[in-house]
Amino acid sequence: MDVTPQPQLLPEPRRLGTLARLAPEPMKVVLNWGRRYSLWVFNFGLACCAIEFIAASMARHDFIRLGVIPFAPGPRQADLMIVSGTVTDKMAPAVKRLYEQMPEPKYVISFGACSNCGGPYWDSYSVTKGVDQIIPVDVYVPGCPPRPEALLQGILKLQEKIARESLGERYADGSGAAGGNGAGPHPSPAALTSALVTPPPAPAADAGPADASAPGEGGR
Amino acid sequence: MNGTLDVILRLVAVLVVFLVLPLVVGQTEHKVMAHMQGRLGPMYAGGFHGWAQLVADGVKFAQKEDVVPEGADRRIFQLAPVVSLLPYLLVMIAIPVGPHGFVGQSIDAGLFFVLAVMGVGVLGSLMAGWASANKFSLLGGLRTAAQLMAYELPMLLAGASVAMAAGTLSLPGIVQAFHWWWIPWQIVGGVVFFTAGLAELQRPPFDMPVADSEIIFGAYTEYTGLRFAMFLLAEFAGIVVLCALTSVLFLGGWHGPWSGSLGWLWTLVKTGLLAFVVIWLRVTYPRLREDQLQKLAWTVLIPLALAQIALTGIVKVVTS
Amino acid sequence: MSPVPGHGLAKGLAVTLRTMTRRSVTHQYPDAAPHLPPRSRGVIALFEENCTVCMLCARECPDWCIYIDSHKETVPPAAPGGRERSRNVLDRFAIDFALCMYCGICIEVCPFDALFWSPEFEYAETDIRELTHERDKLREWMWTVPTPPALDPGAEEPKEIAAARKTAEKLAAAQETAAQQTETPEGGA
Amino acid sequence: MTLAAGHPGFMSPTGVEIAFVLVGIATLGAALVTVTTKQLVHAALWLVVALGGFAVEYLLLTAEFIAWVQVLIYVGSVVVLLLFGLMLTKAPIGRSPDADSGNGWVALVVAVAAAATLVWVVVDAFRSTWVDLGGAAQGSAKVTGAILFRHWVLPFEALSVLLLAALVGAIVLSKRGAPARRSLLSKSEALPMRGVPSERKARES
Repeated sequence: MDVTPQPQLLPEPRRLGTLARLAPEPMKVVLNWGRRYSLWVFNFGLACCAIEFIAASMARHDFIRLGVIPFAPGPRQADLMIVSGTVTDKMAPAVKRLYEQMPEPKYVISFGACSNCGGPYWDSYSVTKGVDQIIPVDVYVPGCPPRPEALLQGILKLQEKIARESLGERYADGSGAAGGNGAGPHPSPAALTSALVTPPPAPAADAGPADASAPGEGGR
Repeated sequence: MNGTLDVILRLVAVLVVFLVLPLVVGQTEHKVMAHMQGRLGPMYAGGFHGWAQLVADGVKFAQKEDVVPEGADRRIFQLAPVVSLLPYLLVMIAIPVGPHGFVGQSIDAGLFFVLAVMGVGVLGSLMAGWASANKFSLLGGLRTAAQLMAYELPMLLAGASVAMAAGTLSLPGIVQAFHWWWIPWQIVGGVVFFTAGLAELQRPPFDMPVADSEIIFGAYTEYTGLRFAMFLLAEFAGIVVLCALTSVLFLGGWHGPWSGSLGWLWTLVKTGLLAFVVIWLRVTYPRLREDQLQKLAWTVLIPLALAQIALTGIVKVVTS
Repeated sequence: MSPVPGHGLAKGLAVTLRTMTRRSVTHQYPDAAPHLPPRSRGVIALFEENCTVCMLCARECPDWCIYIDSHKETVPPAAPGGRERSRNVLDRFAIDFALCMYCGICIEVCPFDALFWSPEFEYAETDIRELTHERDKLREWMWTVPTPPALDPGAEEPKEIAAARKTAEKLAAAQETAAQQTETPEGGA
Repeated sequence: MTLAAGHPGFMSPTGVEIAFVLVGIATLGAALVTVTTKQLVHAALWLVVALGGFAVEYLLLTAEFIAWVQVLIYVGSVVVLLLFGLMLTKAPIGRSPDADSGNGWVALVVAVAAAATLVWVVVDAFRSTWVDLGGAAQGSAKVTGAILFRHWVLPFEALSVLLLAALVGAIVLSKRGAPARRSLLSKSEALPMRGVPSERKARES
């Protein structure tokens, strides 16, 4: 099964709340502040990293301090999806579906090596090589598994990003032009699967930045 | 015109209380629950100990995409949050805060008004559950209905006991007739009333209709953004109303030292203490199973409420 | 079974109330730095000067997340008439921390102590490409590597330190004797 | 109810009377939609509107107690029970084609006849009786209680006995049902328990 997204864009409902559409510029600061400190989190725990996620939600680290509230019972009420663990090709459709059920504006944190790019299972036949192959990821937290503090730092990073962003830019166009990293609502697979390793200059004549454009290839 | 102005002022005051107190309860719940679990709770939103967490939540909910499922019954789906929120606003009008007419609007059959309108609020959950076109919502709606039917009766009976004791149905009248020895006399009724009210609000440990480990979020599963926030606000407004009612009916409302000048403060303090108990119970107890829930209502609360009515009648006949 | 009905319920309430009056156990991470154990596996630092491009780390890495490029350079003979030496020069050393599974095998196998564990963990990124830390960044992490734990009291001295100390002592002794020799004639004069 | 000395007449309606008529029309409309709509749950919700309209009418007639009891019992309990039943039967969203039983005309005739009878009886009974809306409330809890327990105490007691009988009947029914089911259960449980060893024996031998 090929879970790599096709380049075509899904028709995404852009009906945001009234406040987000009609707000003047100074209001945007307030709006961003609201989204920044109210991230109802939806834990997509798939493997051992989920334990660290749970540790981060418990009394010792308590990410409710940062406004990350783990009370969202389902995707409809969630703002932030934390994919923690190995995404398999069999699970990938479920991940994508639940992501699509979340209302905009929504954010994704990829937590741990497996969901970043496959991790130790990067050459397994059944593992998705990173959750960013199916949904756009806002923050990648490295680690195997990362410390709970690393998750907190990832959340801080996301909050900084939210404070800087503008919803108009985020949804201006679905082509992935928004943001500096190409992780718009629907980045093209080519942008996601760009080569990390620039080949040595001697043998290769055409060292393009995005030469691994063949769909289905991890590229890493 | 003075009368009109007076009415408008009272209504505005009730509206402000309606918008502020639930948020205070919500923030208190965040902090109290956190500390009862050895945590800190929100710390960053708004700077000082995360006081603005719920404000941030509100700002965020206002920006969220408004999803209506394709198979849903559109109009009823959109109407349901309003139906579940408005009754609590109406109820707040009738709750007396202090002596000398310190009440939104004094209603002759106030007790019945309050209980009737609170019962209407649950209709919102039923509408939401049915209209969402989601099996979990439907199950949540069913459980809500079953729970409402089981707990409405003990609540009514306990309220009737107080009305018998006071000889009036008007809420200010009941507080007026209050004496300190009513507390031991009506304690059983008070406990039944409070417990049944908790169940009607679907607060833990009676939150079977929204049990997230079984049926996602019951009737509210498909709700996003502002409509979901309305349901949340309704829940917290329900806590305020229930606690205020319990303190008015069973704890003597504004009665206390210096009740002439500080009566409203006494009502607020009693309401706040009861709200703390609501949160405390939520933190402490696990969820009751559906059959345990029904069993508690029919085999414990209703007999207790009936016994309380009998006791009230006997004492009333003996003393008068 | 307790004799008083509702005893368990009251006990539960007491537990939560008691917890509320106690100090919470939460660590305030972004405000206060966490106390990390000295050997915690946060990030891998590269001590570039020690690297000889032997490629052992890249070959042993189970994830293949280490990228090394190098080329050979010919070094002119140290003394005239000597043989030319060839030497490996490191062009690129990168670790993909998105892929790394933090097993530490590369650090174990490095024969020249060029790789170290650093407890730093704050390098989440918004772009996955930035998680591939290049040579300079890996060198930067070197400054966060904690000093190795002290040896047990009475333990044998590490060999290299013993050798260095011996050399230093010999040198010092030589200097002292030299100083004495220069001093004696002066004193005699 | 007081006998009005002079007929107030229909020609100069007061504000309350106008409101009464308007709410009445709205209630009638809601009731009509309730019986004609093809969407089951919508019918139940329109019923809520109609019952709420009745409560408002009671309020306008100063019968406050009755109004709130109406809301409490009908909206709070009966409609909830109705909705519960509808949800149990998996009421579909959208139109149910089988919601129309085809007896519409008969029902209409019966309804009109019943309404005509009631209107005629009520009009005939209270021909010259007028509710004095300006004076003391005549439907307050106190007045209602006094009338109920003084003038109508016999019907009240009879109703209580009826309800008690219903209650006892329900308990008896559930009591009789329980042992029967238990015996059935025990039989069905006992059979395989007894059956299994013998089968095993048969297989072994």
